[in-house]
Amino acid sequence: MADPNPSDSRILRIWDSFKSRIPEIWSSISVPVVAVIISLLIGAIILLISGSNPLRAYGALLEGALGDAGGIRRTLEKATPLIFSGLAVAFAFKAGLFNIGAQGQLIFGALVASIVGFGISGIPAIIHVPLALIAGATAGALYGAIPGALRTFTGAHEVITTIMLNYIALNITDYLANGPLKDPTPGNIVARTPKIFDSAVIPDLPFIEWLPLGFVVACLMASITWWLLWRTTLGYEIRTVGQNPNAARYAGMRVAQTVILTMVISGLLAGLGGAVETQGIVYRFQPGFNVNLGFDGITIALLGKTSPFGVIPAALLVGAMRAGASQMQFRADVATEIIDVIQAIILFLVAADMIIRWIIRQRAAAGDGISLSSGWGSNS
Amino acid sequence: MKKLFFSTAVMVLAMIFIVACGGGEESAAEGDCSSEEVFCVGLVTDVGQIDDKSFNQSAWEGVQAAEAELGAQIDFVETKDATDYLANIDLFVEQNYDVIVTVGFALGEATAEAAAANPDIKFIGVDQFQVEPVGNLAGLIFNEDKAGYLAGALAAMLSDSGTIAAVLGTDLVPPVVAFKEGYEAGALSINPDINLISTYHPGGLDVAFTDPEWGASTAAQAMDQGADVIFGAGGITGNGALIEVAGSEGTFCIGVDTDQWETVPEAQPCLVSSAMKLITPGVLGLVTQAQEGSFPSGNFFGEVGLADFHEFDDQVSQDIKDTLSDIETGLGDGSISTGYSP
Amino acid sequence: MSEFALEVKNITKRFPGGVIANKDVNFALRKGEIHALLGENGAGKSTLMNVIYGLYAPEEGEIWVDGQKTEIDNPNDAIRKGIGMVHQHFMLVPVFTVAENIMLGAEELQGGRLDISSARKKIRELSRSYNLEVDPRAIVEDLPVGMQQRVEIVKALYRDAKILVLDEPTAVLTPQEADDLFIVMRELTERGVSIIFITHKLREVLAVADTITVMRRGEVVGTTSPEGKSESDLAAMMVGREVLLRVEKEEAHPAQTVLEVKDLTVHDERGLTAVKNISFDLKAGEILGIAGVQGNGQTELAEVLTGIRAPESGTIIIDGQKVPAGNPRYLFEHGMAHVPEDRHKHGLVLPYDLVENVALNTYYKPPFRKGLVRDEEAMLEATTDIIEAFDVRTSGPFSQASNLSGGNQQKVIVGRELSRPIQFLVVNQPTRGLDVGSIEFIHRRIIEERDKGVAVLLISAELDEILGLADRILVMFHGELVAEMPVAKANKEKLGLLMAGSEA
Amino acid sequence: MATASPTISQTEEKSFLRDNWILLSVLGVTLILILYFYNQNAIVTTAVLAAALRQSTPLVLGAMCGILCERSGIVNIGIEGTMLLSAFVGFITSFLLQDALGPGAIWVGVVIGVLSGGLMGLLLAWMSVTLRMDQIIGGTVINILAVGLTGYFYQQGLTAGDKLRAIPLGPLADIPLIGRVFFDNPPLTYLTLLLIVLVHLLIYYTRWGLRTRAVGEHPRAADTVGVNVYKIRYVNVILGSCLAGLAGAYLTLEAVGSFERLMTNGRGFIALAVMLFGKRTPFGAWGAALLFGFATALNTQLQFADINIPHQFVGLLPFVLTILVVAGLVGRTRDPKALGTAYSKE
Repeated sequence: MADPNPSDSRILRIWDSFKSRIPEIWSSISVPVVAVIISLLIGAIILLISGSNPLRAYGALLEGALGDAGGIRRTLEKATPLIFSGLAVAFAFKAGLFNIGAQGQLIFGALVASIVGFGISGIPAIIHVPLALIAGATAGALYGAIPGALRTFTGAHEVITTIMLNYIALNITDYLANGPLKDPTPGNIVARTPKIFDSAVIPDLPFIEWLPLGFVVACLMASITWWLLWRTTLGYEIRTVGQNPNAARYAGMRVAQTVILTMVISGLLAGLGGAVETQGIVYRFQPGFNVNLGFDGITIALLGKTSPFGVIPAALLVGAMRAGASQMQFRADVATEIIDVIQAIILFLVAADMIIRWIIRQRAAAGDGISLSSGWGSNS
Repeated sequence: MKKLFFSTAVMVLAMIFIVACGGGEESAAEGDCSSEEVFCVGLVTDVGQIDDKSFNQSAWEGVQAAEAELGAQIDFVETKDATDYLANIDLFVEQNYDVIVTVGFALGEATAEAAAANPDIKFIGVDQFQVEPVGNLAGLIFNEDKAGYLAGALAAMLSDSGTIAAVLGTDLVPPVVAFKEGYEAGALSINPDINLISTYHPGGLDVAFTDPEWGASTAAQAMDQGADVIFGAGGITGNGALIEVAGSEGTFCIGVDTDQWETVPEAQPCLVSSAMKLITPGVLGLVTQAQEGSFPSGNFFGEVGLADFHEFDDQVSQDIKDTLSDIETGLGDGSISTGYSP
Repeated sequence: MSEFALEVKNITKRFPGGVIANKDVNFALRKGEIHALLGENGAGKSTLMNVIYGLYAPEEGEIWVDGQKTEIDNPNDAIRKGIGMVHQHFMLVPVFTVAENIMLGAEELQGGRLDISSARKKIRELSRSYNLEVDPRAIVEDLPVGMQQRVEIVKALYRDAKILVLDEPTAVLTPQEADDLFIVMRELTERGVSIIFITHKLREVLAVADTITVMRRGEVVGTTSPEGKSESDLAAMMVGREVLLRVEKEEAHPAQTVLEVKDLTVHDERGLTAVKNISFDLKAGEILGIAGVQGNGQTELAEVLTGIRAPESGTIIIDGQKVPAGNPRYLFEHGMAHVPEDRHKHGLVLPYDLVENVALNTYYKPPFRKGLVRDEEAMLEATTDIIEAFDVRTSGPFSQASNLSGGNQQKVIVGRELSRPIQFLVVNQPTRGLDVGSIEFIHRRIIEERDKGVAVLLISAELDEILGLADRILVMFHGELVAEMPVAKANKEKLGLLMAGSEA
Repeated sequence: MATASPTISQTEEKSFLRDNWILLSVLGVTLILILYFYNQNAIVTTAVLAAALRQSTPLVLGAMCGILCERSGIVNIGIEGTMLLSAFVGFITSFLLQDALGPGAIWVGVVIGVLSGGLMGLLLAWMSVTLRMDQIIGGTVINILAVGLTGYFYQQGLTAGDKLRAIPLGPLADIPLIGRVFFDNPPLTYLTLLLIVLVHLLIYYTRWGLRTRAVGEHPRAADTVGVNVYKIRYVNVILGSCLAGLAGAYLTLEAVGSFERLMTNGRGFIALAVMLFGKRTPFGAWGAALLFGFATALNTQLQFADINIPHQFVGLLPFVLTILVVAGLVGRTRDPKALGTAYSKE
């Protein structure tokens, strides 16, 4: 195979590499798309059974999500935190970790970003905005490090620890928002922190009002995550630990550190999502906001086939459904929970992709499946 | 399988079209809210449903009353996500609704912002205290502590055991705190030695009002300690407490917000009264004023008080009734203070 | 009554993906005989037995038991027909007691409750009458492998097996233990049990079998009696060509000491001592073979020497420097190469393509790394080189490791480890489960490395491999080194006794 | 392993003592503490313990669902969703039938609720055994689906006639402390106590239990002796999910008397922790569930007593405890070997 002309062989090899990935790329696109279509059909049946008009419902949903610049902006705003939490979950998946704790990491990120946002004043936006973002990301990263360290040093399975850490985060942030950090504005009776200063608010892009800057940041993070996973040696370590920790140990990779680092980065992404939400949408920390964003990350990550770039369309889809939900309820009198039903069916079909492959007669690309569960790990 | 899939898909599509064609007319009856003749009232819920047996539902009933009495054209939007408050208000703004009701303190900021941006539309913010009044925005607020005070006094007078309890939602929500403080002050005003046991739900906002099992179990825990009057104030969590008490003879329960004799019929065996904040008439009143052009701005205090005793009327002695009406007068003229300040 | 206990007629079994594991196989087991089924790894022996046992459904063919055509769709059918099987990997639940394992699937009940005491009684009776002592209350994972094998045999007898299939039963035994097993087998046949004995070891076939059927590439190539047959006759039948039973190599020229092990003690996963206080050294240009029955601490020793596991105590010295514990990268940096025992567990990341597998332990430095990122160009180049130099049969460097055959997977690992400058090489069971062609290739490469001056530590449970490759032999028993000798002074019998713990 | 003589297993009682001495000493100390506090304040102690038992009921049922599933090798994180859906279905059934059947409607509701739990179990088993989907994802699907379906089909203002009320067991209920705590409960609570014993017997003393444990540890070994791995897993997951269904029915038909959206509030997840805490044994799970119930009851009692710790901090207790447990600080659990992996014959 030694080729006399290196440039020729390079083209050949790139083509070779691409060619071998065509089925993979095709399957990663076709399965979710068909899953979405089938789910919408099943959703339509449910709507019909309960006496609603699916066309009207879906029409209103679509109009609310994409009908005008405001709708598009709302869709993108909803997609933004979902991209972050989806990335957080997907990233951890790559190291074989199931980070259900994105929720806790996200709300800590949101809280800490708001503390920096209202606690520091008199600095220009160019410093204040990134400072608060970094603070939020750091908080998420530190909170993500806990289950990572527990997994590494005690073998405690991250699914259980992160579920528990979510409750803990909720209790602590509730306490803080209603106690020491409560907004002291006269007349305020609500459990919430003060509003962040304008200098900490993520500014709008000039001219393109439908495009929130947070969304751009989210897409940027997706690219960085992809690059980290597939181009760097660190990413190679993370993936190897995920695919075969024994081989990683054999190869001299530090599995323990890699697990912790993965959870730190995962938590960082979630925390950054919380910070972007605080600085772009909510402008303060308030219990009751950010409620399900972390949990939705699981759906997003699975829907996006745990690929950083897959997460973006998945988040857009769910974001659009969320953005149009109220519109749908308002115009078509359909309970918004139908969206949860559709989302569950999509998730089921994507996870059980062999059903769809059977329908569209496509063979699985080997190693395509996602595998997480193998005990709770408190032994070994 | 493939065939089956496609034939199902075709069938579903066909059904959709049939329904779509048949049902296409239903929306035509709606009038144009921007016209002078059509008086439109919209309502935006807090996160949760319109049928939550709690404040969303009470406020909606007020709007429905406006439909019946004033001929208003009404509609509502359920909020699914707390970041959508403004967007949901805008759904009504775009259609030039005349009055927009927003429910819950959490919508306060969004409502104020929308009111500032749309001076032609009247806004009613339920449970929203106004610090800086805006002309077209009325905060419908309640002195829950006063209702709680009455309930506490009633409880203390009814109790034989000298122990009364309160099962509450979360202290993250100010009205709940007001009810509790009032309840305790009221009870102590009757019997300074009374044993008061009250507890908040330990969870966060997302669970505190929707955990009836905790409510029931906690009520039982209180009854086991001799509590014979239990105040359930915390949405569905509190309802769980009421229903639990209903199964225990010789124990009274007191409901909250509305007259729960109607909304929680399972609790009728124990429900002596409810500490009401009358959202429904409050909303109706403000909507009526808006239509008549006498819309107040700033804070508008809704009525609070105890609900009817219903079937317990003969169990509540005249002495008790007299004392309660004295207290009510005292609370009204300021001679009695609940001691609660937010 | 038929003279045959079991007949298999025209069995064909295909696997998804088109591999034909059995093609038109015919096979007949006479009552009361020991019938050896001989063949290389991958010849289709185990598939055939799984068909007979009802674990696989064949596409074509018939099974006759005691002269009657029968359908065997699942193990229950097989058990009902009196077929018992002792699998190569024991089918025992490690945390269960012996009695629980034996009664599983054939439970005695008393009023709906498990009647464990009557099961224990029956087991004691069986072990007494067949001379197969087992303790029904012992927990299986605490038992040595030989004992576990007995449990498996008792398990079959408990179900009144008349036909016993033993799949590679001697793989985990010393030659002496194997001889004991043969005595048990004889005793069983005298009591009317017919035995199918699956193996690839020629010596054992000649020692114990009444009839021999040889399989190659899924087909039966012949049935013969052992009389007048030599090992090389059988080897030729098995492989299809003349096979060199002995590896050709020059005299070794050991030079300076590369690796020194002092007082090494290692614990296994369960915290039990697996390697006890051993010391040895390894010189450049020699192959040091470590012989021993599987499970006597070799795995743990190899893992410690290659940094996967940290020792409990003791030191390892390379180039006169003490090696930090549990640090494979330090060792790689100091010229260690490692062909691990389990290529799926340690050697490869199966879902990765070959390119990513080739970079597995040197990904972190040039040429595979350029700053923060990986140099994929260089990785691809290295991979194509290995594919060529090590004759890896694959559709290309981007094919997934899991799609390669065992032999080609092992070649990728050996290629990866040998394509960088090294000074010592740890190979653990390098040819387990491979076909003869791959075995020969890998053996040749190991000797080439020795001749280049690399110090080689060869761990193998196959005595033929040890005797064929090693220049010096250490014997491990119960975690201790019990003997050391040059290869010239070693022979199978002697090593076998040492491996069994008896002083030679 | 190096020594020649194999370990001989102890008799059951002896090994129980050896493996569980921490548990047993904790039990002893707990008993002494209970008696001490009972001596100090009998009423409060009784009330707190009774509350602990009440709160433990859905948890131990959910945990036993986990035990049955995991003993056969299937991870079930869909317990939460199963509970929620069954709570809904049970309640709706009893609501729809209350005119036709009167008080009997509640019992029909319980049965249908349990069966609907079984149906969710069937779905999980189909996903994880037949489709060999990742089991954690399968459970997540169930959780999301349950939230969506119950939320969508929920209707306002539905009220069941009543809920299942306490039935004091004659003179037993008059025994101080124990009487109120154990013998003055509604029927499903008694049933749960009975089920704890039954599941214990099922796992350790029946053919089914032996096969279940074998399938969870080494499915192929079980297969080779003619045990149908798929059947064992299907039945265990369905049976277990029936228990989760009972937990759901308990919530709506015994504990509360009505259904509300999201009313399970994470109890299914706590049940998983309870299961791990109890080392996948029914009695262990019961002990753990009582501990969690006790933590909640204690939180309430501290507020009753006006002790001024922010209740959020006391509320942290069970969660922190769970983390400590899975982190192995309170004794390690050993997972069944085949847990979480799909079995395929070829």
